[in-house]
Amino acid sequence: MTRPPSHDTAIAARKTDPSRWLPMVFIAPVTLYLLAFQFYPLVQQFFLSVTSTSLLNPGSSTFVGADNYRELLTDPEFAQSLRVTVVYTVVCVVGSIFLGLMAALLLDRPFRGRGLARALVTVPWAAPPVAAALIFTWMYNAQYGLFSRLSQFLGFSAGGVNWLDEPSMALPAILITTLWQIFPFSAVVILAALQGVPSELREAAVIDGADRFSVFKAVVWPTIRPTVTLLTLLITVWSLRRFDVIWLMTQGGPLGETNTLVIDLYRRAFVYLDLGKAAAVGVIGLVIAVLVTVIYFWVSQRTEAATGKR
Amino acid sequence: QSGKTVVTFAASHFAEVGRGDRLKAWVEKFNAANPDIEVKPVTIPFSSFASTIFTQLGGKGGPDLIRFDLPEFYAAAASNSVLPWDGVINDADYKFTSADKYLKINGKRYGVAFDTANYAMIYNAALLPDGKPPKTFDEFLTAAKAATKDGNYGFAYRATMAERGGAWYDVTNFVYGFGGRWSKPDGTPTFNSPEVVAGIAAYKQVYDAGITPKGTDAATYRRMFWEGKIATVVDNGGVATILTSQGKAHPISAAHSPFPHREQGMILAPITINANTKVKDAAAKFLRWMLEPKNQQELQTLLGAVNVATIVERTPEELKAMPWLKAYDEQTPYSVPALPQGLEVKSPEIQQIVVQQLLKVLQGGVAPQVAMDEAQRLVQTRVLGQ
Amino acid sequence: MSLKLNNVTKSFQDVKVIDGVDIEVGDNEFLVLLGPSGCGKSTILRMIAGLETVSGGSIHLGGRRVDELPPSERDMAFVFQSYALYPHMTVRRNIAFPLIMRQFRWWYHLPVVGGYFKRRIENSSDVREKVERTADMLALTKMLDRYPRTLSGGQRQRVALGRAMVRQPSAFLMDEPLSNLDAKLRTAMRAEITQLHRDVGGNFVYVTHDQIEAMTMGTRIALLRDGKLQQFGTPREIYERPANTYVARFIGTPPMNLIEAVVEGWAIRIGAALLPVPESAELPAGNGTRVWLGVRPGTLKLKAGAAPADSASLTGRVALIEHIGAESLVSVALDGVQTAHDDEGRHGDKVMAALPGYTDLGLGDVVTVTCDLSDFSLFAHDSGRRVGGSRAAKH
Amino acid sequence: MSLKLNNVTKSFQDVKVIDGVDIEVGDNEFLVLLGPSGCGKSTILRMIAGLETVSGGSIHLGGRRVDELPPSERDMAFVFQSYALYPHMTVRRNIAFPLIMRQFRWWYHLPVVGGYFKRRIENSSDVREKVERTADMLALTKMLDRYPRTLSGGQRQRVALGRAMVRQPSAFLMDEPLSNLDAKLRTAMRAEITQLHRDVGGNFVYVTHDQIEAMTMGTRIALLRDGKLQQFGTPREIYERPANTYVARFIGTPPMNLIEAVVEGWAIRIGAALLPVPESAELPAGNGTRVWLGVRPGTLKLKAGAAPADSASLTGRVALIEHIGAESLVSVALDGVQTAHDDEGRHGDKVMAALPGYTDLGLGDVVTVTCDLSDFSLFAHDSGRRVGGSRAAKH
Amino acid sequence: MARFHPFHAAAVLAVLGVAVFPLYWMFVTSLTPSDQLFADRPQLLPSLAQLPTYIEAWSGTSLRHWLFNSIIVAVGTTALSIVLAILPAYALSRMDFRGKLLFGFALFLTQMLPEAMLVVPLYDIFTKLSLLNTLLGLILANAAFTVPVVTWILKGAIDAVPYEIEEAARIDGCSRIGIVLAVVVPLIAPTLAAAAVIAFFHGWNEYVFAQTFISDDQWRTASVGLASFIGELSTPVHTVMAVGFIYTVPAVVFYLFVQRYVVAGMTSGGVKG
Ligand SMILES: Nc1ncnc2c1ncn2[C@@H]1O[C@H](COP(=O)(O)OP(=O)(O)OP(=O)(O)O)[C@@H](O)[C@H]1O
Ligand SMILES: Nc1ncnc2c1ncn2[C@@H]1O[C@H](COP(=O)(O)OP(=O)(O)OP(=O)(O)O)[C@@H](O)[C@H]1O
Ligand SMILES: [Mg+2]
Ligand SMILES: [Mg+2]
Repeated sequence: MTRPPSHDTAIAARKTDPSRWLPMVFIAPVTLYLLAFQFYPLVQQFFLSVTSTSLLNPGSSTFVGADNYRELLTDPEFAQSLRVTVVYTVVCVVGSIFLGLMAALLLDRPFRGRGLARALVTVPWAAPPVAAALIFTWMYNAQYGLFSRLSQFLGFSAGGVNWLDEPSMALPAILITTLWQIFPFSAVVILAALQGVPSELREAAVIDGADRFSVFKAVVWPTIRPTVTLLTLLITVWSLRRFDVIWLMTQGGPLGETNTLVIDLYRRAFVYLDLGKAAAVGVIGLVIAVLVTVIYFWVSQRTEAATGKR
Repeated sequence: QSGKTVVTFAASHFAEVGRGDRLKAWVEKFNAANPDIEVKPVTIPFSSFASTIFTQLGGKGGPDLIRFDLPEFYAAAASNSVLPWDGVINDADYKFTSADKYLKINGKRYGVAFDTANYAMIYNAALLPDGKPPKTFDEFLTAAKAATKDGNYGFAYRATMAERGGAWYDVTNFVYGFGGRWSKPDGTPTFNSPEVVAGIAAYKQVYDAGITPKGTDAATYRRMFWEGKIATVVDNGGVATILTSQGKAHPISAAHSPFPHREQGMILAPITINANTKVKDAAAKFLRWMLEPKNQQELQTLLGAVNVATIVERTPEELKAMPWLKAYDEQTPYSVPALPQGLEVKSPEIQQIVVQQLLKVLQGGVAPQVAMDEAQRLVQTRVLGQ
Repeated sequence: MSLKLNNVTKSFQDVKVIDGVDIEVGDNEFLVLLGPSGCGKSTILRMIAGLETVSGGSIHLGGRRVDELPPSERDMAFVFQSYALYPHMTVRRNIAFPLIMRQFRWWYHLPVVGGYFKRRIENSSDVREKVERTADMLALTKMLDRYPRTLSGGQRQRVALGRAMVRQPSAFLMDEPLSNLDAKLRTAMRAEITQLHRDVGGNFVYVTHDQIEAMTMGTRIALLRDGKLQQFGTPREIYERPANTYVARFIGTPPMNLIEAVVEGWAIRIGAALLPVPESAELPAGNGTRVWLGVRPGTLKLKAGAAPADSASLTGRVALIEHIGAESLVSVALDGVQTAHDDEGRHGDKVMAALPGYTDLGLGDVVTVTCDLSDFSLFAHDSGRRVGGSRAAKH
Repeated sequence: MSLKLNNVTKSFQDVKVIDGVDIEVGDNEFLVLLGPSGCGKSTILRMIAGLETVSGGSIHLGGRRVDELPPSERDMAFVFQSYALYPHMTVRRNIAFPLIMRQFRWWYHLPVVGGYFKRRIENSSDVREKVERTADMLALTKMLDRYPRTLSGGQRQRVALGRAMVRQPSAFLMDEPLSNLDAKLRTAMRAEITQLHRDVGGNFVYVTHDQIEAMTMGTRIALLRDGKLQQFGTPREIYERPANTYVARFIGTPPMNLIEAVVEGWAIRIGAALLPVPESAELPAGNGTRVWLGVRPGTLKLKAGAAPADSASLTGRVALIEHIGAESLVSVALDGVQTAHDDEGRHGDKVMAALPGYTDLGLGDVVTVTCDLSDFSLFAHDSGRRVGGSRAAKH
Repeated sequence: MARFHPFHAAAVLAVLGVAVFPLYWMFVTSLTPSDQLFADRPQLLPSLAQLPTYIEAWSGTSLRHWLFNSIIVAVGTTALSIVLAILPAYALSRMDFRGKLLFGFALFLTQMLPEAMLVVPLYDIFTKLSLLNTLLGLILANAAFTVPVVTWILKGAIDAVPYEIEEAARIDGCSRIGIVLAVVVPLIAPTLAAAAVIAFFHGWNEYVFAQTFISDDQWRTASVGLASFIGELSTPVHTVMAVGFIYTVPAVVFYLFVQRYVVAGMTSGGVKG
């Protein structure tokens, strides 16, 4: 068990103490690197979002103020894409964390061939999105796809359903593909976190008469909770910006049922060549992501405070 | 090596399995003949060709020579991302095909056709009653219905957002075939004109007739055709070339599309010079080499059932190997670019709107007239800002 | 319930750390496991609890074989040597945890409902009272709402103890539960544990390094060495009739002196001295047998000046003096006499005497050493087995 | 190098856990910190090491103020109460780590190269030899290539000790380094640490709960309670002249008896008995002063039968008998006399006597208790401060 | 206590089935004769007669070359992200400094930018730094995305390392960097392995940058190579599926390689309490 140094820790700032500048040294390389490769584009995105700019000519743009935003916010398709994005994100987060957690717990227990099993579970994540989109599109095919054949075989539907073509089925189909692709990510990260659960605590809980699920809640969950919270945030943010699978499988169709913010953004930027409007979509997405992140920080600070850490 | 001027040349063909290699070999001939210049093919997958090139153009880079599709060509030309061909060639020296007129904007040439392709109906005679191609739309429907059995389908086309670009060409063929045009030559949109609505309605009729493998993408249904499971498709010469090589549907046949009017869309892919190029002269040299009759001849042969910039007669061997070429070549006078005339620069947004409305007709049960009225309205307000 | 270990063996990889241990204690016994560091005490405890499988042999509790049962079905409380506190729970929750678990129903796992019920159990007067009584007993009342990481070592150990003591299981297993406590608190805790044993009964198995704990709390002691049982008996037996030199020197501080000697009739010869043996004692058969004479430091008396020749006393020189509280420990180098200093067989010439109060002897002083043979043991010179000595006094 | 704590204070959040502690020891002293669990011993050690800032006051080592220096510049070795071993390193690496660090160059951090050089230092004859000598001393030789998680509690503790002992720092700080060892090993380790102190010198600061360790190893003892220094002096001073009733009862097992008494001239009255005081003793001024008479259990003698009236002895009844090894502890309930049982002021009527060997007394027997006032202390009845007693014998 | 539990075994098989099946299906599809693809009932087993598809995919294309480039990019991304992330992760977990919250927050901000928005300005930067058409450029662009994730994941793991062990190292004369490298890093090995997998897979699968910044065939990566099979007019399904299948294998092998660090009990036995 760790005893953190008290808040006025031995590394508190003093003139002679490297703790004043050492953290800066630690974060400096990353900061510089990211300033160049991420923040500069980020700032530029803000700038672009108040201009009218063509992709083919980003150098010359005209300032249009909030026009881009105004147009977006009155656009019913944009509203739809917001709705789709929220549904998509929520299902991705809940589903992939649940599946990842289950898989991680299963693979954490020792059994023969565990190493191989752990590697096999990463397969979906390792598969290139292009390949995943191809194979799933094929599996969703109304005539020859496995899903249709299975549901025909089971007698659910006589004729085949083209999942990607059916407005009510397209989003679930995309979600299944996405979940398949990303649950190994949660699984791998949670599996790593599970290794930090002290075996003696498990033993203590078992001795105290806890059943399996209670052991999980009393010992395992508290240890991995910070990781799961972090995962929630990461998957949320990533789901907000996931592009390839959706683009390759539906391009946002049918009838905009899978038209997420990023698909919308991409279309505006690369099909309509309207970089300014695309940037505005990006900024709105960013605002959503920032809100989620702020909630995350708030929650994690609060739990840290509640358990007396720092 | 070091003294060579490198000219990069991007075309989505280069990524294709069969034609790509032949095309590269053709380019090599130029390199062999010009020791001081090296034309380097740049492979960019078709699916991201436009976005990649545009990003590079916007970043003041990109390949020196670019084979665009028509919509991208207009966008690039409109933003001066490609150079006008002043002094590159002398128009009078060449016998251009009729499609060449679409490549001049305000009288200035921005490219020449690298390849053009017409649309016609490819059919598998074995699946059609008495092996004859239908001539009228009604005949077509009857024949296709009759062919739809035992896991075979009478017809196939695209009807998903995921293939927005392809669906646009398919629906354009229907609209043109029913006498419609997307716009008047002056750029006035006519999306809800009776002829266009009739084309859309026909599209829907086919959809509802249950004669197509719904939702199956083009790559798959073309393969199905090849496997002898599809009776007819309306597709361009390039596709026909690919389908002809072997497969169960071999030999294929072609006839003009079974629509009331002969007009169909066309593929028109110009080659252009990047405005950011630093080797314009070397690029021009390659272009002139390309337009030499011998090289045009070779290019047309290696690309298959397409035409190139200049008029090149088919050789007897070609016609013998591919008798259906005739149907395609006969289509040339009736080929119209698939873009709304006068609105070419806006075509991506227009395509999006139209295909979206089309899908509403097909899947959402919206009446063709209502949907196209909406399309007209959206184009006018959102795209043209009227 | 009786506890029986039947030829229990445990190997980690190829190393046998427990080697055929047989222990059997009746109901309500307080078994103490003693032995040097690394001898396998914790391993035995963990096997009894079911935290470690047995590699061989069997364990029975109340006549039922338990070694194949999972820990949760054995109903035991365990104080871990390394505490194993739940870091994210307050001291209160840590202590209450086993009680909550006992009243647990599966549907408490339901998200919101479960939290409510758990808090209700925790706040039920019964649990509250138990937790607070335990905390009070362990002087933890002021720390009930703190987290383990803000506690001192001894406080953590007490929480670990509290978590076990709050329950009423069929067996208590405690692994050095008092090692980090000060003498006063330890005395108090000792009394509390003894009291607990008296009140709730059940089997206690207790690992300790503290001889006072072993002697005062245990009704049975099992002394181990390198995974092998050396002696199993009451504290008194072990102290007074150690089974071998190892046990003899392990129990008692300072350890028993082992002096090389020869049995001569009804007397024992050490170098030049001949010590008469009380009638009540047992001696090995055979005149002239070489033995180790074991005498506790407390039975040796020192007098300034050399012993007269041919007396029953030995002469030596003071080699070291330590004052500890009420006693002085004096190490004396004997003239011409061999002693055994350790079980590895390294020999020396020193014996240790424990004298009450402060001694006036100085380093290097010549002294006479007198042995009181009312309490002694004899061990075979070769095997170290006990072969004779004073009979246990009857009490 | 001298070590000086000057009015050192430490608060965690708002709680003061160390309250103005002043300690000053000269060069080569062996300072033992004693006190009940949670009194702040570890905290003081951690402040000396620089692992915890001081909230007030200052710490000086060899005249230099060190409390602002980071730990790495203080050159101290630390044995953690919780061991704090490197779980990913073998025992050998764990012990060698400080030595490797001393020869460390920054570029050893480079992945492969660094590993090579680290192994080279580890395998250099100098380091190898040091590590193996240390391991041998701690009986860890056989475990050198194992990882901490496969060690028993005591073995881990020895590794923690080895990591400190392998170095030659300017100060050794040890937090209960022997708590998990058996008596025999502990005795041996005690000797090793004392030897180390003698050999390398430097300051030792040692936390222990074991009075024998404190008494035999320390040259100075600081006794703390609730973060306040109770007494600072040599072991002898603390044992013989405890500064207050708390110290008196904290040191010595069983603890000193405190009997309510009144000073009457040059004698002390306890109930009906009047005990004459040796001339050499000190008594508080004022006749009739109420005091606590402190006498150690070992100085009490018991005799069967009641004491004659008006004698210098007390009468009582045997309440409890415990046999521990060479001694018997007998608790006697005195007739009409108050005793102090704990520092919270709860009173009782029992005194504890430690008798050598097995006693023949039985529970409930009436006995006469005689005090030997050659060694006693008097404490003020209200404050508990020492106000008199026997003078320390001169040695 | 590794007893065989039928329920557990069934659950593991189910999870593996879900995970692996689509890829298996890809494999089957790549080995199904073209006419069988549209047969009435699907073929559930690959027909080995079609194995030449793989030989063709392997030797008839530049696949080998692409894979090699992808490995360089993925390994480079992994190495760079981990090297850059460890110190800030440690600082976030263990040090107090001004702007810590902001720094941590800013790291997240970088995760929210769609690549589509990044690629335009980055192209500009890359042109200026002459990073176009270099694998180094790709590594830099990819790592910029993975470094923040890796930082946060490592931070979480470092939070769980007992303070005492670090304190012991400080006492033993270890510098701050030394503590990080010699003590903390080995203790968070499981998470480090997970982080390596995250970075590797990202570098392995990244498409947009690889497409836009590389125009020279010599430096093309496998993700672009795979996409390039999807043609305007036709797609060679068997080849694409075969290449996709082959493409997945090295990433899984990489996981097999690092997963020996995903072992329990890294920190056990260190401290008591
Ligand atoms: N981080 C912390 N926050 C709050 N209180 C603390 C913290 N660390 C220690 N304490 C408290 O400070 C007091 C002194 O702790 P310390 O560890 O110094 O005790 P100790 O004398 O070493 O006790 P022990 O003998 O039990 O190890 C204890 O009461 C403890 O609860
Ligand atoms: N997981 C393991 N792998 C290998 N050896 C082990 C393992 N656990 C314990 N041992 C060894 O088994 C022996 C017995 O260990 P155990 O913990 O039972 O000792 P112990 O008697 O409790 O000692 P201590 O008094 O020091 O706690 C020790 O020598 C130890 O090194
Ligand atoms: Mg143990
Ligand atoms: Mg402590």
